[in-house]
Parts: sequence; C-alpha cells; structure tokens
Amino acid sequence: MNTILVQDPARPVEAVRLRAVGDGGPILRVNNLEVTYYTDSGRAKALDDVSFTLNSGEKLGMVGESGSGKSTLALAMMRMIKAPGRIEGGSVVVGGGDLMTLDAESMRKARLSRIAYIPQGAMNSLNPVTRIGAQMVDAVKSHLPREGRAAIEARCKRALQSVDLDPGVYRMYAHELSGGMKQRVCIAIGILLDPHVIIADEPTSALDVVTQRQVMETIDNVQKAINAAVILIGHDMGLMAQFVDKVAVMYAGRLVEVSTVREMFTDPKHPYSQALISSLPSLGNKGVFQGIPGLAPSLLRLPSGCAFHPRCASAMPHCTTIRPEPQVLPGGRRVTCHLYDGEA
Amino acid sequence: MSTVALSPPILKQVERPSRFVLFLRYLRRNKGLAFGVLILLGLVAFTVIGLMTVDLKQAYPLSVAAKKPPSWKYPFGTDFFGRNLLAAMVVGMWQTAFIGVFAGGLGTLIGVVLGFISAYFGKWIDGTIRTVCQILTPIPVLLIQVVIAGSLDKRDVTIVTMALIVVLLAWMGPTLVIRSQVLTMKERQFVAVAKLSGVSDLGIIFKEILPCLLPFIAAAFVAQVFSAVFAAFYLAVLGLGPLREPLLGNIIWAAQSQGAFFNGWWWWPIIPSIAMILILGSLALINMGLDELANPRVRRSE
Amino acid sequence: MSLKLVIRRLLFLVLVIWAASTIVFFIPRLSSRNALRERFGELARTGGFSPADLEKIIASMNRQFGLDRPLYEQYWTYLGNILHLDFGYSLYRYPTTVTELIAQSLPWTLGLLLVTTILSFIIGNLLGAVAAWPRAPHWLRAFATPFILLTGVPPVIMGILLLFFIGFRLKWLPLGGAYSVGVVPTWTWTFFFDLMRHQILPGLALILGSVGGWVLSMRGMGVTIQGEDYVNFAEHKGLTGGRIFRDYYLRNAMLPQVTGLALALGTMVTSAIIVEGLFGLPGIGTMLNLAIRANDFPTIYGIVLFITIAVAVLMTIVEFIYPLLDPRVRSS
Amino acid sequence: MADLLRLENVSKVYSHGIINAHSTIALRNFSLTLKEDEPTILTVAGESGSGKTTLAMLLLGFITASAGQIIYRGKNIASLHGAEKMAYRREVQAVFQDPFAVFNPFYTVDHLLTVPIKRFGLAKSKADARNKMEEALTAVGLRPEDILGRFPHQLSGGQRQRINVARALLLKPRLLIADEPVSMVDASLRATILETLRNLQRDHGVSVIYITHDLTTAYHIAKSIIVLYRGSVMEAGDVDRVIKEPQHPYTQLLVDSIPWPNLDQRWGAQPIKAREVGGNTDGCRFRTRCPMAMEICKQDPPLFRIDERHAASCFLYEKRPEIAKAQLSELLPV
Amino acid sequence: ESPGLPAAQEIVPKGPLPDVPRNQTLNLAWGVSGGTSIGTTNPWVLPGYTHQEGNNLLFEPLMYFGIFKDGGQFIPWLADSMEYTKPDFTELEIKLNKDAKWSDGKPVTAKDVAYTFEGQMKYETLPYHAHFTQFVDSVTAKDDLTVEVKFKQPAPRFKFEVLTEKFDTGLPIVPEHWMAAQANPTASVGLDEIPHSGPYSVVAWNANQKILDLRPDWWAVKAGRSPEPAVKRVVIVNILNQPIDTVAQRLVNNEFDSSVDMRAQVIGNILEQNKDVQSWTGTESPYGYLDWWPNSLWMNTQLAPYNDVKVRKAISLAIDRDRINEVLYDGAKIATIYPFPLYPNLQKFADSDAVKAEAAKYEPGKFDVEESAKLMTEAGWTKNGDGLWEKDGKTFDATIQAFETIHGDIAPVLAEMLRQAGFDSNVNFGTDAYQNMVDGKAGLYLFGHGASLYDPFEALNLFHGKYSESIGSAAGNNRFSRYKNPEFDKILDEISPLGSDDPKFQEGAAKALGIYWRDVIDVPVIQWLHRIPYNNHYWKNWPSSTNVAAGENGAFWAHTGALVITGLQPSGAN
Ligand SMILES: Nc1ncnc2c1ncn2[C@@H]1O[C@H](COP(=O)(O)OP(=O)(O)OP(=O)(O)O)[C@@H](O)[C@H]1O
Ligand SMILES: Nc1ncnc2c1ncn2[C@@H]1O[C@H](COP(=O)(O)OP(=O)(O)OP(=O)(O)O)[C@@H](O)[C@H]1O
Ligand SMILES: [Mg+2]
Ligand SMILES: [Mg+2]
Ligand code: NI
Repeated sequence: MNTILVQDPARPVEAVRLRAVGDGGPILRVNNLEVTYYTDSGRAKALDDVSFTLNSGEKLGMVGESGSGKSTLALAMMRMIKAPGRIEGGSVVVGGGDLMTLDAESMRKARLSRIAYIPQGAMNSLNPVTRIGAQMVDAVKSHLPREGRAAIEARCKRALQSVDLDPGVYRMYAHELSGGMKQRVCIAIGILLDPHVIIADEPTSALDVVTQRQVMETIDNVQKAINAAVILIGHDMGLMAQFVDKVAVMYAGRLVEVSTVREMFTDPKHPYSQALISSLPSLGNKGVFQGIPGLAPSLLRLPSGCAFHPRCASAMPHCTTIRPEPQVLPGGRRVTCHLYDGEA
Repeated sequence: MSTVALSPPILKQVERPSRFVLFLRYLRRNKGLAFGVLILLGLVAFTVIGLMTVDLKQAYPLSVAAKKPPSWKYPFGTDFFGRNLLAAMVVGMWQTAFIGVFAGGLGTLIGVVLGFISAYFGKWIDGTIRTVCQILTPIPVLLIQVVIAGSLDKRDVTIVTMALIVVLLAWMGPTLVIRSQVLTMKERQFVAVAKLSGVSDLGIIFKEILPCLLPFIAAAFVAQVFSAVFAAFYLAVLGLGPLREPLLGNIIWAAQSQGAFFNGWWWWPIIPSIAMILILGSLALINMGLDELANPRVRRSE
Repeated sequence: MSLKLVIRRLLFLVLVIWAASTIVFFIPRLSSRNALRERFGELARTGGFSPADLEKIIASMNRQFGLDRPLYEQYWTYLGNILHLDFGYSLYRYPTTVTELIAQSLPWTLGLLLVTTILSFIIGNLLGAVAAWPRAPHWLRAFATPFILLTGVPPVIMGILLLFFIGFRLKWLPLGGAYSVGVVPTWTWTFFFDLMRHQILPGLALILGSVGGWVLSMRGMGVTIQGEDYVNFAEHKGLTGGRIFRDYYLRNAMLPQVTGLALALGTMVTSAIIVEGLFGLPGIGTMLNLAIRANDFPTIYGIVLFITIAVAVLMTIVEFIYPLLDPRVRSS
Repeated sequence: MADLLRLENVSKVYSHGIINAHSTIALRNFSLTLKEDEPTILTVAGESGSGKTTLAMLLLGFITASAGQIIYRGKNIASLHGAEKMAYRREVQAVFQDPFAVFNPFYTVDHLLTVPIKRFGLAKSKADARNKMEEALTAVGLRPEDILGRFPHQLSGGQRQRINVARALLLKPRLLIADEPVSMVDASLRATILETLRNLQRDHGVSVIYITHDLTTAYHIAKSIIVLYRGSVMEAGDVDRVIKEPQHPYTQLLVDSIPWPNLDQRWGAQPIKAREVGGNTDGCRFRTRCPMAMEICKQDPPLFRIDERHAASCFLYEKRPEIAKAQLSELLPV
Repeated sequence: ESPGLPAAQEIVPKGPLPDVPRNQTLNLAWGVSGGTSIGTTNPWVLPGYTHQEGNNLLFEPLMYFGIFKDGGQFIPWLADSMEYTKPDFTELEIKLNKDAKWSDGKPVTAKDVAYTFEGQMKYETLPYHAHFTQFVDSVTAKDDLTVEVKFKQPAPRFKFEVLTEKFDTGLPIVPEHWMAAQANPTASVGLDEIPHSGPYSVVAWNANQKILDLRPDWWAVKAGRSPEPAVKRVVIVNILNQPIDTVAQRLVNNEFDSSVDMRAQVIGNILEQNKDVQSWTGTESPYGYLDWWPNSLWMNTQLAPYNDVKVRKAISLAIDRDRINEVLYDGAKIATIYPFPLYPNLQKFADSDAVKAEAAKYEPGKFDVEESAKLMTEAGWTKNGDGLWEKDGKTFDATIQAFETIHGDIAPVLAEMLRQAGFDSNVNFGTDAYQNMVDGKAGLYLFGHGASLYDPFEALNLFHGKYSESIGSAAGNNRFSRYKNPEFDKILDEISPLGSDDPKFQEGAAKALGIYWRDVIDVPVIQWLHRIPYNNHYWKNWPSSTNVAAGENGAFWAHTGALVITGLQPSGAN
C-alpha cells in the first residue's frame, strides 16, 4: 500500500509523513519466525517461534544475552540470513505484505523503503572509498530510479539535517567523521525512504555515553518525524528504560517475555526478566547488584524443557521436561513460562 | 565470602576432536587447500615410490633406448639422449623438491629471524631492515638471479648453488610479512599479559608470538617454495642450470633445443611441463588455502 | 599530498635505483670471468679475425670502458652516468649505447607488455572477484575458479603449449617474428594488422601465464572484503547486486591489487624475456636474451637496471596516484 | 606509610608522523599516590580518548612517560632491574577490556595461569600449581573441570573474563589495574565480575584502579573517582559526591548522559556540543564544549577544593581554595 | 689508432622499397650472430665484420674454390688467373678480369688487390695478418690488371689457403679508392656506402632482418662468369632466438627458402612434411654435405692431468663412435678418427697404405673401457664410491667446453660416455667456453679443425710447436692443444715447402699423423655435416650431391654463398 506513495517522486516527504501518522493498527507483525544455522557441529535453532507485533510509531526494545538470537532476528526480518543459516518458517508482515513471500527483486526493493536496518558496526558500515553523498544517492537510486539528480541530493541533505548533521557531510568520506557522526549517517541512510520499520542493532555499543545519548536522541527524533516503528536491539537495560515503549526479552532463541517498559521495570514476569532487572545498578541501591548465575546455554545443546531452568531460581520439576509455550496474560503481556500456566 | 554462584555443570561433555581431525574437517570446507594438498601428496608419493623402485641411473643420458614414446616399458617415454623420462621425472621431482624446500626454508628462516629482530627490537634496527627490504623489493629478482647465475663458472652451478642464488634475493618477502605480523602480535594483549606474567623478551618471542605466527610462517614458506621452484625453473629453462641433472626446467630446455615438438617427440617437453604445472599449481592452491587459514576473518569457521 | 611526502618518496626512489645499480655494478666484478675477453673470443670465433693480438685489443678496450681504473673511481663514474640514464656502450653492438638499444627495443616490449599486463590485470581481477563473490551466478563462479590453476602454469610453458597447439598443429597464427618476412615497418594499416597477428600468441602466453596470479590474489582479497560491514550494509540498503559488486566490493578489493601492479611488471618483464625469445620478437626481452648469450655485460646490466628503475618509478607513480583511489590515504 | 606507587607530574605525549609531526597530549601533569597498606578502589572515568588506557599503560610500565616520573617503592620504574623488576611485575597486575585478546589462541586457557605460576615461582610442585589454579577459578565462580584444557574460543566472553580475574586473584598483586573489565561482557555478567574485583580489594588487600566510561558501575564499586577529559583531571573525589553532585560542567554532562535503568530518571534536556576533532591544547580543555565557558578558561584551571573529599578543576569555583595537583590523592577516600 | 669494436648502425631505407613479389624473393633463416655488427659491411672492420650475414654477396675474391667438383677445382673470379711463377713457390702472378667493376662503376684494378694485401700486412687485427707477415715479401701492381707477389719462403699453399675463398676462409678484395679515403679504414663500418663488386646491395638492415636487392649492373654477367641472377631480393631473417621447431615449421610452411643447418632428425622430418624441401643428399640420410670442420675433443696437453698421454689415451678409449652414429645420426657414419674432412684428395691420403699402417698401429678409433681403466690406474687414478676416477681426493675434472647452438646434441652424449668410463664429466655451454679454450684454463674442449681441405698439412700444422703458447697466453688461431714435440715439428718443417702431390709430402704427413694418433694430441670425434634444407617451392637448382654446379658447398652463408644464390632459378610458384 505504502509503496505507491514512496515511488511517487513528486510527492514531498512531508506528505508521506502526515499520511503515515494517520495509520493506526499494527504496522509490523512477526509470526512464528524460525531460523536454523546448519553448522558442522549440529543444528542451532537461533530463532524459535518468535512472534510479536508493533504499531507505527512504537519503539520496541529487544534484549537478551549475547548469542540469544537478537541479530539473527534482525537479519531474518531483512531476509539477510546467509548460509549456513536458513529461515525455516514464519512471516514478517510489514504494512500488509509478507516479506517472506516476496521474490528476490521485490525484497531488494522492500529493504530500506519498507524496512530499514541500522547496523551494529557503524564504524565499518560505510564504504571507505566513496563519499557519503554517493552512498546515500545510490541507496535512493536503487529504489527510485526515475528521481532526478537534484531531487535525490535534496532528499539526502534533508536526511542528514534531520539527524543533526551538517549538509557538508554529504561531500565527506567516512574516515573524516567521528564514530557518532558515522552512526548518525547510517541513521540518515536508514530513513532516506521513510520506512515503516527501522531496526537498529546495538547502534551505540561502540560509543561512549555522551555520544550514545546524542545518537539515541537522534533516532528518537527522526522516528517521531516519520512515525516509523523502531526495534532497538541491545542488552543495556538502562538504554531501554530511556528509549523504548515496549521490551521483548529473548532467551536462547525464544521470546520469553514481551511487555511495556513500565511493566518490565516494575513487575517483570519471567524469572529471567526478573533476574535481569535485579542485576541492574541504580543510584538508589549502591553496592547491591548481582549477576544472573550460570551461563547462557549453547544453542547446539539446549537444556530440555524450558531452556532457562538450570539457572532459574523458581524452577519446578516439570520445567526440566516440558517446554513452555508463549501465552498472553491479561493486559496483553506475553510470557513464556510455566509459572503462569493457567493465568492466560 | 562470595556472592557468586557456581556455573551449573555442563550436562553433556562436549567432545573435543583432535587437531588432526579438525584439520581434516577444515580441509573438507576449504576445497582448494584439500585439492592442493592432495596433488602435492600425490607428487610426493610418486617421488618416494619412484626413488625406491625405479633405476635412477636411467635418469641420465645413454641409459636406455632413445626417443621411445610412452609405453608399458617406459610409461613416460624416453628422450633423445636416452633417458628414461620416468626415472628423470622421479629424480627431477626430487631435485625440484630439494631446491624448493632448501631455498624456501632458508629464505623463510632468514625472513623469520630478520622479521622478528626488526619488529621486536624496533628503532634503528627496524628502520634499517625495513628500508633495505623495501629498497630491494622493486628489483626484479628473477633478472638478478639470471645475472648471477650467468656470471658463475659452469662447474660451480649445482643444485645447491641454484638454491642459494634463489635465496639470495628472496628473503625480503617473508621478512616484511613476518615483521608486520609480529608488529600486530606485539600489540595484542596476550603479549602484555605475558609481560605481566614475568615472561622475558625471548620468552615472548618464542613462546607467545612464534606459535601464533605458524600459519603465517607456513604460508610464507609455501610462497617461498613456490617462487624458489619457479625461479629455479626459469634459470634452467634459460640454460643456466646444472645441465646434466634431470631438473624439470633442464629437460624442457633440452627438448626445446632438440626440436622435440617438430620431431614428434611431444612427450619429452609435455611431461615435465605437466609435472611443473602440478607442482606449482598445488603450491599455489596450498598457499591460497593457508592464507585463508592465517586470516581468521576469512577462515571458514564451523 | 604534502611536498615533504613527495620528496620522501622521490628520495626513496633514488635509494632503490642506487641499490640496484650497486648490485648490478658489483655482481660481475665478484665473478672471476672476464666478459670483455669472452666477447672478443666469441667474435674471433665467428668473425674469423686474428686473435693474436687479443690481449692488446682487450687492454685498449679496458681503457675505453674505463675498466683499468681503480674500482671506486669506476663506481663513481658509473653512478654519475646512471644519473642521466647512460648505461654505457653495448659490447654486442658497439658503439650503440645501451640506452639506444633500449630505446629501439622498448616500443616492442612496451606495446606487448602494457597490453598484456593491463588485460591480465583486468581479466584476472574480475575473475578473482567473481570467484569470491558469493552472489555471483553459479556458472560464472564455476567458470572463474579454474583460472586459479593457471597460477601453476608459467608463461614459458604456456608459450610452448600455445606455440605447439595453435601455431604448429592448428596453424592459425604465425609462428614467430614481429612481422612477416621481408616487410619493412611502415605506418600503414596493413603493417599494423600484420604486426597484431604476430603479437597474439605471445600476448596470450603472457596473459594466460599471469592471469592466474591475479585471480588468486584477488580472490583472497575478495573473500576478505565480502565480509566487510559496508558490503553487508549495502545489501541492507537494497542496492542491486551489480552495484554492490562494482562500487562496494570490487572498488575496495582492487586497492591492494593496484599496488601489486607495478611489482607485477617486474615479473612480467622476466617472463617476456623468454616469451619474446620463443616468438622471435625484437623487444627488450630478446635484447636481454641475446646479451646474455653474447655475455654483453653492459647491455645486460643496463637492461636489468633500466627495468628496475622502470618498476621503481612505476611503483612511485602508483603511490602518487593511490591517494586518488583511496581517500583514506589522501588525508593522512 | 610507604608509598607503593607514586606518579609525579606525569605527562604522556604521542606524536605521529616523522615529517608532519603533530602530537596528542594523552595525559597531562598527572599525579597520584597509592599507599601500600590502604587498599582502595579508585575509578578513573572519562569518555573515549581521555587518556584512561594511557594511564594504565604508564602504571604497568608498558610505555614511558614523556615527563614526570613513576616511582615504585622509592625507585623509578624505568630503572628497575632483576628481582626488583620481577617484584614490580608481580605486584602491579592488570585485567584488560577485551576478554578474548588476552588469550594466546595457540594455547589452552591454562597457559594464562600456569605461566605466571612458573615465572613467579608461586607453586612448589605441579600438584600445588594445579590446586592453586583450581582454587582461583572456583573463587571466581568457575568450575575448573569445565575450563581447564580448553581453548579460548571454546569459552564464552564472561567465562574468559572471569579467568582473567582468577589470574589476578592467583597472583594477589598489590595493585590491580582493571581497564574497562566489563564493557565487553554481557550486562548480566557484569555484576558477578565486578563483585569479584571488590572481593579482591576487601579480602585480599589489593588496590584496584577501575578504569571505565560507565559511571553506573563506577558508582557501585568504587570509593573514589577521578574524571579525566583529554588527559586532564576535571574533577576528583568521593564517588558519591562526584556522581550525585557533579560540579564540573563536563562531569555534569557525563552524569547527565548516563542511561539509568530507571524510568523516572530520564536524560536531561541539556544540548550537547559535539566534540571537535582537534580541540584546544591550552587552557581548560573542555572549554570549547562548555556551556559556561568564560574568558578566563583560556588559562589552565588549577584544582579547586569543593569540600573535604571533592575537588574540581574549573574556574567556576575560583573562589574555593586551590590545591596542588600533587595533593590530589589526599582528598580521595580509601 | 686504437683497435676497437665496430660501430653498428642500422640501415634504414631512404624511401619505400620497391615491391618484389615473393617468387622473386629469397627468404633465408639465419642467426648465428644476429645483431652483431649491424651495418658493418667493410671487411676490414674487425672484430665486427662477418661474411656470413649476406656480406658474402657484396665482396668477392680473386678465386673461389669448388670443393665438390672433380675432387676440387679453382673457380676464377675477379682474377682470370693466379700462377706460381717460380717452381719453389716463392713468386705468384695474378691477372685480373678486365670487366670487373665496383658498384660505383669504377673498375677493379691491381691497385685494389695490392691495397688489400698490404692492408693485411699493416693491420694486425685482420685475419691473414700472420700469414702475410710470415710469407709475403712484396706486392707489386705491375699494371692495371697484373699483380706480382714475392714470398720470403716457399708458400705452396698460400694461393689456396689465403687468396681463394672457400667455406669460411679466404680473402675478399676491397675497393682501394674508398678505403684509402677513410681516416681509419679499419674503423669505417661501410653501411650501404662502401663500393662492392658483388651482385647485391644492402637496402635495409636491422636486428630482425637484412634485405639485399639485386644490382642491375653486376659485372660478372657481362663478363660471362655468371648467368643473370633470378633472385631479385634476398631477405635474411634473424632467427637467433627462436626454437629450432619454429624455424623448421616455417620452412615447412614455405615461409623460408633455406635456413641454417639442422640436426639430423629435424631435417628428416622437414623433408617428410614438405616434399618441396630437399637436402644435399636429396631425401636420403645423411642429408648433408661434408663440412671442413671435423670436431675433436681437444685437450690442453700442458695442463695436468691432460699432459699425461696415458690419460689422453684413456679418454680416447672411452669414446664409442658406433654409439654416436647410432644415437645422434640414425646410423649414418659420421664419427671419424681424422682431424681433417675426408674430401676426395684427403680421402685418398687416408686410404694410403702409410696412413693405414699408422692407424693399425695406434688404433685411434678403439673403444675399450677396460683398457681405458687400466691406463688410468697406471696413471695413478683410483675409482671412488661413485665409480669416478679420483686422485688426491679430487675427481677427474672432465668438463667439456662447448657451444650450445652447435654441440647441443653431441656434447651431453660425449660427457655421458666419459662419465660411464669414470670421468667426472660435464658440459659448459657458457659464454666463457671459448675463452677457456683460448686461455687454456680448462682441459677439455669440443671444437672443430677448420684447416685442411685439399691436403692434410694445415690440419697437422695446428699442432706445430711454434704455435704452442704457454697456459695463460692466448692460443692463436684456435690452436688449443699447446702441443710441443720437436720430432713432430721437424717433419712438418720438412714437408711445408712441398706440393701436395709430392710423394715425400705424403710420406711425411702420414708419419706426422701417426704421431698425432700415438700421442693422442686430441680425440677426433665426428665429421661435420651441413644439413641445410632447400625449399624448392619458389626456387630450384639448389646445389646438391647430384647437382654440383661449380662444386661450391651448399651453404648460402659461406664465402661461396653468392654462387649458390645467383645460381637459383624460379620454380614457377606464385
Ligand atoms: N553464521 C552463523 N553460523 C552459525 N551460527 C551462527 C551464525 N550466526 C549466528 N549464529 C549463532 O546464532 C546464535 C544467535 O546469534 P546472534 O548473532 O543473533 O546473537 P545476538 O543476540 O545478536 O548476540 P550479540 O549480543 O553478541 O550480538 C548464536 O548462538 C550464534 O552462535
Ligand atoms: N599509541 C598511540 N599513538 C598515538 N596516539 C595515541 C596512542 N595511544 C593513544 N593515543 C591517543 O591518546 C589519547 C588517549 O588515548 P587512550 O587510549 O588513553 O584513551 P582512553 O581514555 O583509553 O579511550 P577509550 O575509552 O577509547 O579506551 C587519544 O587521543 C588517543 O588517540
Ligand atoms: Mg548481535
Ligand atoms: Mg582505553
Ligand atoms: Ni660451416
């Protein structure tokens, strides 16, 4: 639906934004996404039955330990999983159409224009030998081949301005920019075509706090301007608290809990979420913070039953044998834990 | 006291395959390397079995009937001078291997030693070694080798002198490679940790850095062997090698000067050519594979 | 680029030339052989002049070539001469100077070498890039990969094989010579086409003999580059495969190859010596080959030195234009 | 009270390029004293490029100071030899940021522990060595049988970092320099590792210099803090004071930017001035980004004492008593 | 004046060359010395000048010698006659042809001849300087067409050896009026400027090729010496660097009309692949004509261990001549025991009873490894573990100095034979090979005896003690043996003034040959055959064993090459 608008070069960007604001229902629906990596040492199910929805303008935080499958999810949504990984099933519906059913060329067109990705390693994500401008222009050109040179340039400069960068950056090379600036260039590229969904994979993990704050505020601003849904991937709960509306907790390839930020911080349901929250340092409770015992499981040899049970303080006998299924609690929170069996 | 909980026991013991098995598995992923190793093993087997079973006297002139095409009796035929090309290939391969390994080994050794000295001690030593290497690099080595070989007394030209000529200007490559690797290694934190553990300079070189450089050294060695074989071949093809020896280049050179193709003795130049192609090809493949092994970013991981 | 950097590079160039000239100067003097005598002996043998007074002639030639003066003096004069590209007289074609000889044969070699080097560079790099590019069509990759095996085929062997199969058996192309027998070089199309026909086989031998190296190194480079974040991000941007290949992947992977180009020229010249000889072309390679056979040492050393200087100068030029290709170097 | 390690007006200047030399002052006139028998945890904080790692490297003797000197037990570390040098090596240890890079990929992780045991002669026999290793590993919450005999890539980041801490534990140094020990470790593991560091100080009398840009963890583990900006000390003092009531505009910016995991403690609205690439080299180094910059800031600001355990290097506090930079250590709580 | 190297200079045509169709052009593949002395057409510019690269078409001798007609005959050329006017061979009168002219129209006169001779006496670099100073007393131009030469001592062989051109020896006559005008006649290279009397003129000359075009006004046609040449243009293509395969194939492809000589197998294959191509012996083995250059393993008789006659004999006994014939020449009888070519007159000498008796006595062709070993043991050598002769811990250095282009096939075979008899033998094809021979540094050389053609004297004279230089000083005129034996010298001195047919000469020569065999001065190995391919596609009437013409040998590069080329007739192909 929206693709028609995007492909109309005559229509100013503002018009698209205004129209997008009017949209109400879920802009993104991820259903039963499954990804497996076929490695020499066995099959690793990196995404297992992942489902969630997101409305336009909504910001989702995706947290979880290293290796829990966060980046895999992002890549799966972009359909950029490479061998030895394979998307085994599920759908990613963005604004009505399922990305998984698109042919390769349509999927290429959908990237950036419908679903954009802001990479983790912004430091190295810009081509070192061409100007920033050229890299923005070719992104636009690949989607709007008929748009004129001047229009494209104007669009790019506008994008740079919207992330608080001097339009002069257009003529610069990547190595002439600081880390934060590079990250913002990536954001600018991400919003060039006003996508419905922006996925940002740890956009600030390489930056220091001050810059991190700057970048996050930038994302926040542009997201508001185009009313896109944002998925922020990271493991810094502090950042989540500052930025997102909803938090999804991932554990060993599964979403174990999805709830609003406030619910998550005040009343985490899943024992893993609880451990996560209580491991957080804050100004109030100096000296009282503790980690989650044990280690993240290997995807190759997942514990039976609930993957978290070996580290779970409230594990019950059947947790070791029966795998819990996601359930929607009253109020719309989704939890995957036997503790809440029967509450749904 | 400690608030830290123990990690839970790992339920299933992850079996750890031996390095050899891992290497075999790696070969399965890195087809080029596997192919190269396979060819090379084949050549080695050919040479070793040949050395044991073939009458090596037949690698020299006037030992068998001349100009016979390949047959059951002479699988590779015989040449104008009455060499059994099978025996000649065996000896030639062995000599090529000798030159390659000797020159390659020596060149690599010099390179490793200089590279380490240069990188580890830095300052003017590094400056000197690096500048000398960089200055010598643009000089077309093969030409200089030709010049040197050409100004030698013919009686002095033996397999060993050939190898030495090759070494003479062939150590700069490994020196620069090893030097830059040591430099990056030196900055790696495990070196800092080793220092903190009281390890001496020499200990750091030999126990910490050297083992990590093994893939690079191996790659440099193979590259070195390649260029040594190549250079020796060139010298021989130009007629600058030890004439009597059945070096592959010599045989091709002799075939050329006797008009082998025109006379219909095609097997005479073709067989050593194929042998040369197999040797150089397998070395190139192995080199490529080792490059990949040495460069973890490129390495095909499990 | 700063002036200081330019000066530094030029200084380095001078050092390279100095080192090469010094090696070239001292090698023949380390050997016990006397090239001048050998050359005269050879002339006596083929020309039939009386060698009774050989010693006298040699003494006078020694004087003429300055070989009777102390070594250090010879060395200084020699270095001075090299400064203005004076490599002395050829023994083989006295009193033609080596510089004149090079000037005569250079166009032949330059033509052949330039075309083959550039072609094999382009073809090799493209094939290597394709071989490493996971998104390339399967048949294309399958086509490109075997070229790596060409690394194992030295241009000499390639030349011999081509000569045998295409020249001898199929008789498609001339077997040798730079142009047809009895033709006098002129600036006409007829001559040009005749010339070209004669260059195909040697050119092919050089290209096929060297393309493998490029494929191999480019493939190595390509494998590294394709894992780079910016290549991945380009795909995230929804760029077409062709554009990613060209602007993101190839462009970056080519950079180190460009540096290798000048060095490769040195190797190519060496191959050209044999290939030119094989096909009877009158280039620098043949000149050098003849000089080696005639032990015309001023020519040998002159040519070796010339090639070295050429390679070093090319490397310097490449270093100067490299910043145009790589903005990172430009600013630092 | 003997001084274990004393930095006297230490500066470090990096210069790049031989012809077009331009230099970075990574650390400027830094003084610090660590007492032998007062184990403490001191945080050195600051954003990227502020000179934190430089300080660590100076302390470990990996780089030499451009000016000033570093005194270990009364001797300049540059002139240490033989047994003294070994003692210094042993007593001043480090835990680094990247838990992978500290392992030599050629060896199993045991190497990290066996080498110092051997070199420093910590064990009488093989069995003794093994015992000591297992003890240390257990103390950081690892099961020796899961760890020993494995290659670094077979372990997780958290496990690897804990082995590092175990190494420090095994050596029982006098001073441990922890350069961003948890920034590459999962948030859920950070607590565990920091906890172990704290135990080291509390139970084993090891002084810890905790280097980080993460003020949240600094706040939780340290007693005192020094805030660096581009090689200069901006503010120092008791960690509670400095973080809860930052005085220097730079510290204020830092604290303001901490993403507290607290829904009610949002980032401030204060606009951030981008850092310039070159920046000024004289006067207050924060001047160009400072919202309250004054004319006088073009001069070098001295340290002004805010209170007993708190000082800032900013002319906003011109009225307060000045203290010599060398006395900085005195106002840090232990 | 300072002797030096010639000044090579390319000859570039002033304008476009006239078109000469292929069937009037003769393409010759040649390349022994290739680019040497490009532009040097003056025969006195030595080193540098060579008659072999088409210069033999420019300069002419007083007489040619046809070796293959009637056991050898003189062919008058610039001279109508050349007679010893005294029976003791001390005076010679030369009568020139009245029609002989230089290319600039000036007549060839006695002054030119006298100038040529005096030049040989004056300039020590010229090839016959030694001969002239040894023999010639005076040269007088009696009138325009008559020259008188007076000798210091009997010179019975001077007319043949020096004044007559055959194979690669003999003296070309040079134009006095041009030479005398040069500041230094041994340094002016000549280019296309020097007047010449031969049928062709150089029109283009560079490193790739040399083009000579027919002169319209060659005196020899008018004088009746020669028919009008049919070859309008001669192109000499430098094939120096090309593999022999290529040259052979280009002959098969009719690109070349003739070429440098080929190895036995190669020429056999050429004949098989192109029926137009013939050899001296038609399509039959051995394909070649007998050259004047039989090859020996020369030994430096002054250098240990070759100074021991036992050792020399042992080496001789190690050579299996039958094997050489079989391996290298497909059974053709090429191997020899004589230091001279068996031309009719010399064959007669070899077949004489005296010589046969000497041969039976010394068995010079014997192959017997055991006897060889016995001699070596007697000489104090022992065999080491590798089966190689050893003395004082050193193996026997039997490195053969040789030339790759001509000895590429035989030298390795000889080396291997020596090796099988226990000599540590190798081959040196390096550029220093010849120098090693001249300096006497090494002991063993493969080289020809370019000496006798008509009687055995010159061949035997190679070993006269007066030429025996000590090691280190140059062995003049390829006298590498450094042999010195008063007994031998005495015989030579006795027969030197005698004519070839004198029975006393025959008797003395046989005795000397006996000493040569007895002392194993060197080991004769093979006769030298020139196997030259002749392509009849465009040109016929090539010389051959059945078409001897004037009796000249069939090499277009030899002095008599002009006779070969001017005798060619078109085959009618287009
Ligand atoms: N190319 C691959 N081949 C094999 N396994 C892979 C591959 N990529 C990822 N995995 C596995 O999939 C799982 C999920 O990885 P992913 O990168 O999505 O984690 P993550 O949550 O993004 O971690 P991090 O926080 O470290 O970025 C991991 O166990 C990882 O080992
Ligand atoms: N070896 C070096 N050569 C030149 N400059 C250096 C070197 N090491 C550090 N610097 C410079 O010194 C300054 C301080 O660097 P340092 O590594 O100490 O900062 P840091 O506080 O540790 O930063 P980070 O938080 O990024 O680790 C920086 O500007 C840096 O660029
Ligand atoms: Mg990730
Ligand atoms: Mg740091
Ligand atoms: Ni001849």
